[in-house]
Amino acid sequence: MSLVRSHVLICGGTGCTSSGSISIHEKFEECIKKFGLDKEVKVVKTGCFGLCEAGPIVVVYPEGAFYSHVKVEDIERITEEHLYKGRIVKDLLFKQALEGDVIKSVNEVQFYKKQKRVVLKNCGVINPEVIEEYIAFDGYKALGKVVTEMTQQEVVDEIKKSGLRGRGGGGFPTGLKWQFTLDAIGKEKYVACNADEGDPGAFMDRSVLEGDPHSVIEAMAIAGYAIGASKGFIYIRAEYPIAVERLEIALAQAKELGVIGDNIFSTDFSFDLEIRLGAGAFVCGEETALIESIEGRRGMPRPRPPFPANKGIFQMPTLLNNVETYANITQIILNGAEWFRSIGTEKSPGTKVFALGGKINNTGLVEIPMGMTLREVIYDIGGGIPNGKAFKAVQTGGPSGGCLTYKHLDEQITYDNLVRLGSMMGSGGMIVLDEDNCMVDVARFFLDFTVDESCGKCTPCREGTKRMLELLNKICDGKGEIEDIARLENLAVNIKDSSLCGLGQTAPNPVLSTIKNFRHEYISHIEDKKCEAGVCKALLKVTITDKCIGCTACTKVCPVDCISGSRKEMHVIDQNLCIKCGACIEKCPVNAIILK
Amino acid sequence: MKKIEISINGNKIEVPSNYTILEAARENGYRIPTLCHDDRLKPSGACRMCVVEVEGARSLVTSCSTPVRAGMVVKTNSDRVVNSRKTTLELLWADHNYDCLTCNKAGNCDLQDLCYEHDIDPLDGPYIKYSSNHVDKTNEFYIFDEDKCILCGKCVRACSELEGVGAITFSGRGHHTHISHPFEKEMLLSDCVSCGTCVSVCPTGALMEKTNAKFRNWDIDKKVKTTCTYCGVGCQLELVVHDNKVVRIDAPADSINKGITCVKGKFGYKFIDRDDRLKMPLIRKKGKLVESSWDEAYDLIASKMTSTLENYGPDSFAALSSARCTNEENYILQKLFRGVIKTNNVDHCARL
Amino acid sequence: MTNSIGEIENTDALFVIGTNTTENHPVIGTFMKKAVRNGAKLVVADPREIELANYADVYLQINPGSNVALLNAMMNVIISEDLYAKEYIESRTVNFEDMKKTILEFSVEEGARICGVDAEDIRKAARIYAEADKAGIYYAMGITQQSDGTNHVKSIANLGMLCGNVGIESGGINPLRGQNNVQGACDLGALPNVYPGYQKVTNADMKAKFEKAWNVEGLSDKVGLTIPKIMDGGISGDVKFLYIMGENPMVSDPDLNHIEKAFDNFDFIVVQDIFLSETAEKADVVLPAACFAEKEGTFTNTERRIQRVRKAVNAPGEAKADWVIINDIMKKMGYENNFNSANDIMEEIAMVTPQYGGITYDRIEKVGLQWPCPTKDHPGTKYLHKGEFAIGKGKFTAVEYKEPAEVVDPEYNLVLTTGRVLYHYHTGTMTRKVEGLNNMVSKSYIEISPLTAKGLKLEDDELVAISSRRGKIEVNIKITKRIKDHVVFMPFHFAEAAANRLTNAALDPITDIPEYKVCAVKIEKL
Amino acid sequence: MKSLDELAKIREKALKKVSTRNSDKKVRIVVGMATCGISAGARPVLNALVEEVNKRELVDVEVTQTGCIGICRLEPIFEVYQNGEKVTYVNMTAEKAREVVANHIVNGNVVSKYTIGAYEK
Repeated sequence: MSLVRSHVLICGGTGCTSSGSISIHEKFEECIKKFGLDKEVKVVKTGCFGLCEAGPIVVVYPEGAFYSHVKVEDIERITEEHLYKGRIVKDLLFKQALEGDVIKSVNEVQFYKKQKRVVLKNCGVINPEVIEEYIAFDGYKALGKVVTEMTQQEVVDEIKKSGLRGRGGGGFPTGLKWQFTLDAIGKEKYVACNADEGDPGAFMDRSVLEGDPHSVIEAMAIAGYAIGASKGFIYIRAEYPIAVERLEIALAQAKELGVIGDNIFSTDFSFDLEIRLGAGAFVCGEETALIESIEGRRGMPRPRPPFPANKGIFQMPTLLNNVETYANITQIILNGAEWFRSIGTEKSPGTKVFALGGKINNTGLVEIPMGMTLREVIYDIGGGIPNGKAFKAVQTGGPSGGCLTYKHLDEQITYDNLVRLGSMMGSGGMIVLDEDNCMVDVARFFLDFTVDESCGKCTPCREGTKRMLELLNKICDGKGEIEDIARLENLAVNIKDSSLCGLGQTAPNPVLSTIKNFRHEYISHIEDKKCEAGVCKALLKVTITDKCIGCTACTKVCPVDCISGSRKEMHVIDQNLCIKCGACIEKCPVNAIILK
Repeated sequence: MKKIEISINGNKIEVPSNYTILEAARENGYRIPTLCHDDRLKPSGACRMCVVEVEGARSLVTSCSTPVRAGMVVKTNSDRVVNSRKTTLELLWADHNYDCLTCNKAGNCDLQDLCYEHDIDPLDGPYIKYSSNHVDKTNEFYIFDEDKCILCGKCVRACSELEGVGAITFSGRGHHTHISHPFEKEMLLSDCVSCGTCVSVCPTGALMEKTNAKFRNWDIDKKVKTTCTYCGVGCQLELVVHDNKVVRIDAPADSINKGITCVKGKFGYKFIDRDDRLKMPLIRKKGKLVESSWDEAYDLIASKMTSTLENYGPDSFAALSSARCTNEENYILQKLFRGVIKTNNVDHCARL
Repeated sequence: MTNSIGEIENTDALFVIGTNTTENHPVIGTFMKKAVRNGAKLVVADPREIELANYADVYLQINPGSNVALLNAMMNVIISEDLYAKEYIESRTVNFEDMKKTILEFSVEEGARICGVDAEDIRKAARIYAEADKAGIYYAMGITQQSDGTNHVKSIANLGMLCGNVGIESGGINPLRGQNNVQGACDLGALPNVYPGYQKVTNADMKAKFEKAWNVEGLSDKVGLTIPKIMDGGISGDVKFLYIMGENPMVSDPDLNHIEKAFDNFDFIVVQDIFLSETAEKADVVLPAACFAEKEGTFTNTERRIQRVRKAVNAPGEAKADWVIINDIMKKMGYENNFNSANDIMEEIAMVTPQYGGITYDRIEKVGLQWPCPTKDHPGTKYLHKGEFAIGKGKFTAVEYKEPAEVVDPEYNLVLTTGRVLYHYHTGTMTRKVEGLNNMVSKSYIEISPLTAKGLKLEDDELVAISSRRGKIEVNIKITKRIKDHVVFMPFHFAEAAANRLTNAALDPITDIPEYKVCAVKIEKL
Repeated sequence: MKSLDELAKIREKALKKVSTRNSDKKVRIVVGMATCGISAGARPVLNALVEEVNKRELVDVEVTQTGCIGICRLEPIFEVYQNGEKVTYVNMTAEKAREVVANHIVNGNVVSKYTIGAYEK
């Protein structure tokens, strides 16, 4: 008979694993044994809790006590005080889980309270390596329902009714995609899952696969049934070793249990699933490039039409959705399209997971109902900008998206709104920028990424983005000409208009949106040779302020002898010679030398 | 095939419903420039030269890969299209070296022609020139010059789709993308069979035959279509002639070999003008073969034939005809021996 | 070929036997690979693991000379498993029962033993070929250059008809002809037994027909000598005068020591060629000929397509087109042809050759025509035997496996087989004079398996002596896993180390084709 | 997987193992587990409660612990929270705890004789 009265959930996501959750897990096992609690307390490794900034995270149930930044040294205390004696260790709790003396359970913390967890419902709740836990939370019920009670068209209709749109970027209606693939004729059909999450800073798909891999496996089987496919591929980047491992374990368990395999639920429906590892090229997130890669070729996009729904993997009709899209499917089947539509807005129903990053207090993964304003996400959930700095912009959609300003803070987050404002949903990156960020530099950062990640197939993307980057470098180096802005705009427009795939068609967005919203920064870089944010090194000067005490320490360290001045007098830097190495700044005993 | 109506540049035309926009346009006299297109290859949509405006489409579409749709409204020459093509060309040109003056491809180069047509200013670009200085000369028959490559991918596709060899591939990403061979091996060490199909399809001077022949493409006297002299496939070749010399062999696409050649057909022509070709009849005199006139040779043969015929009869003759010679020559040789000498001792090496 | 090159891409199965297509007919090789990419199944049988073997569903590394054993074993599978085309056999063929009996007496296991392959692989191959809707057989000299080559070909025909694959599109029995105009030379009477169009010299009607057409009397109705017999005639003294137009038997023919003896014995030799070949060096008169780029005419390719050859450049010096030379000689001998152009000759060909009856230069200006093309309005023939065989009913012939004429013994313990490499053509007269081609493969070599090499304690590239009962040469070895143990392969392009000094002149009794593909040799360390 | 029933059975079994993690429960039993409680014998009480709740598959019942409830002399103590009301049981033993689960939690009858009210009387 089980005596387990308490569960210690340790985050086993990539973020917390890299900050040491494995040794925390081991230490807990050790301490619990020491206190003789091993029959009463169960330690569970779960998926991501979302608040990666606070990791490693440990949550103790039934209280829902939320410990953050847990160190191995803390574990003995938590075991003795909390698990043995029943006293929550307040000073180790996540700071927002403690208001005055009142301890808030994990679900009451502000960060989680405003979220709506559909996709991430099991993340941080179940042990992803135990299929029974998934089943305990209604796992594989949707698949059972679909194959035993619904026709293919009914399944597709339900998805259509739900209004679910692709969570991978463009927001194409998922149900329609399913319908196209159901209607397409082919000797065979395939279901594929795009788990090649490539946006810098985005990791929602990884978290789902690490925390709830069965939700994707189940959804793919449902999709297979709906469109008439008996084979599926999950294309996942090899850089996600934990996700790959969990997925492999989950798939093996699903096959063992017979929810994947032949004659599922004693029906005619059989479905097999295969994991394909990608080498982590950003472009392989583009559907046709992904298909090429699954087929064993270099991941380069092919022209559309034909669309994958008609000619996908091995030229057969193929349904391709991303991880987050699939993670919604079981919920829609179980709770109904109406329930799904009740979340979010009319045209963008449901929730969206964002990877919140940049200059924000609570970095991490958040799942919000669509229609929430940017302000709510950034301030209520994200906890605002750290160190009292001023908000400058928020970048959504990763390298394909754009920068929005304070003017847009009260705009609702929906697919169409973001596009209207010159950005996009993308896969869900959300990076907050403050006054210390230079917008030209931000544009350059994203472009640098796309230049590297362009597959090199089509001319505008391969050559054009490179040339745009050159122009941005020129501006950041203080060598910009005012015509360069027009050159950038012309290149941007043509690259968008004539590139082969979505990568190229959206690559200029960060540049266009920063030119649109922060043109003055470009102009001040070009005309005044100034970078207000103090980021572009070439535009900064090392100057000695009147705090100088004339100690001559700086003159001795300057490698190019560009500082002059007599003892006890204020020193001067010859700007023509200065190489901005910063040695003098470090040496100055009174912080009189600054870079501005 | 069912016909459908579409409109190109305001004119309504009827085309088969399985056509691409490019096919529809070309068949009806609308020129759309291309660099990476080849009728024999699957459309790749890489170069973006063939973009056109289609009403209702968010961005420009490549005419080479987009099928026509009933009622489609296409513009092939709007400002938007022309501006896009020009930008594409500027970008390609910016990454191409400047040696048109001495390049053997000059006058036969698609990039050169299109830059000329679109008024690309060769020197006034705002961009930095890069050079890989990488030239692969390891193949016996041709060189690959990376700085002239526009990455249209025709060689890659031809090698795999037409030749089934797959010796050429793309390597690297982004601006570092380049044409290479699997595992970045040199051409000679790859699976390359030197068929030269890549050379035939290259639109620029990136893949060019190694040749000592000095000629400019505009000085070519003629191109003569003929049948290959090697194996029994009967590939159709075009002998490119300059100054009474075969200087190159092209392969016309509208033939049984579909423009494909093998190494012998494409490059095995240099025996034609070798110095050690036989130029005069030779007669053995005192054990040595010495030059003679035709008359002397003919007279000797005729007299020897007559005397042998008289002394030993027709069946003391034998003739070896040739699987290398033409039908006409085989016919006339057997006619000589059957009809004039009256022997059936005529054979050739059909069995070898 | 019964069928066309263009049909290869659309076939459902290819059975490739005795042809290293990608090296010897590279462009056809590419179409075969395309067929495989299009989904066709591929069966390859060859003693060497040729490139196509990499793409094969079943690859059978058979012993040289064992084709008939393989074909009979496959037919045994097809008949035993009831996979044959009953209706087709019933309506279009004769003599099936006879052949069936022979086949069923020959077990698959026996076939597997003779071929040195797995019986299960033979079954797989047979099923692939028999179960395909349209399946083509492609073969070359690996089938014909055997001492019973005629039987090998008949056996292939048996297999084709057994599965109803002859007379259909993308099927057929397709010998790949090795030389640019070997088909045309045969078509136009360069054979000792037939006039142009395979009209028998022994047939009185034909004799009369040609006497009339040529305006001569007294044509011979006696079948002439084949090359091997001509050489024998040289040695015996029966043949005095040898006229050679564009051939190089001094490298290409088997048992060269024997050939050399014959050449030394001929009374008078005339050679027309473009280079001073090994054969020309033996001649009394050498006449300089124009090459393909210097003359007008036609070639007939392996799919029976007559295509134009056109003059692009002038011949060097005083060299003349071969037909001009012969025409001149005929004139000297008192016969006036009235041929002023190659076109004039073609007009006469069309008149006397039924298959070429519809051929004119005008009609083949753009694309060639495939014979039979009997009349000026006939569109040519894409594939043969449609609906009915040319001879009426297709005849099955019971063929039994026969050992090669020469088998290994304790002294000559290796089997030598010969062939071509990609970069050279035939005796190398042209290709070895093209720098790039010669650089790719500049000297002869002998392919040997690692195991065989190890047994002889040989290192890669080591110079060895290789000898047969007829001759001995020295050549470097090339160790490769692609060749079967105890089998060695040599290209025959290289006069200085001519493989044909070793080969056996054992002839097929009907065609006099020598057994180039099998002879017994030994290798000695130097 | 053969049928929905089979799945349901797996689910039922698994649910018991994870119900601890559901914090929206209707009934909370809080056991005082400070040093005083433990030394007075709170641990067997706690274990008995957990065992009993599990045995009876009471998925809506949460058994949890707390520190000192403040009436050390009456330890072991536990409190039952339900519908906003609190009942405090004192001087508990494992047997008494099982009785409370059976009568109070399952049948809804407060076991008055063990409550702090009864004791104080």
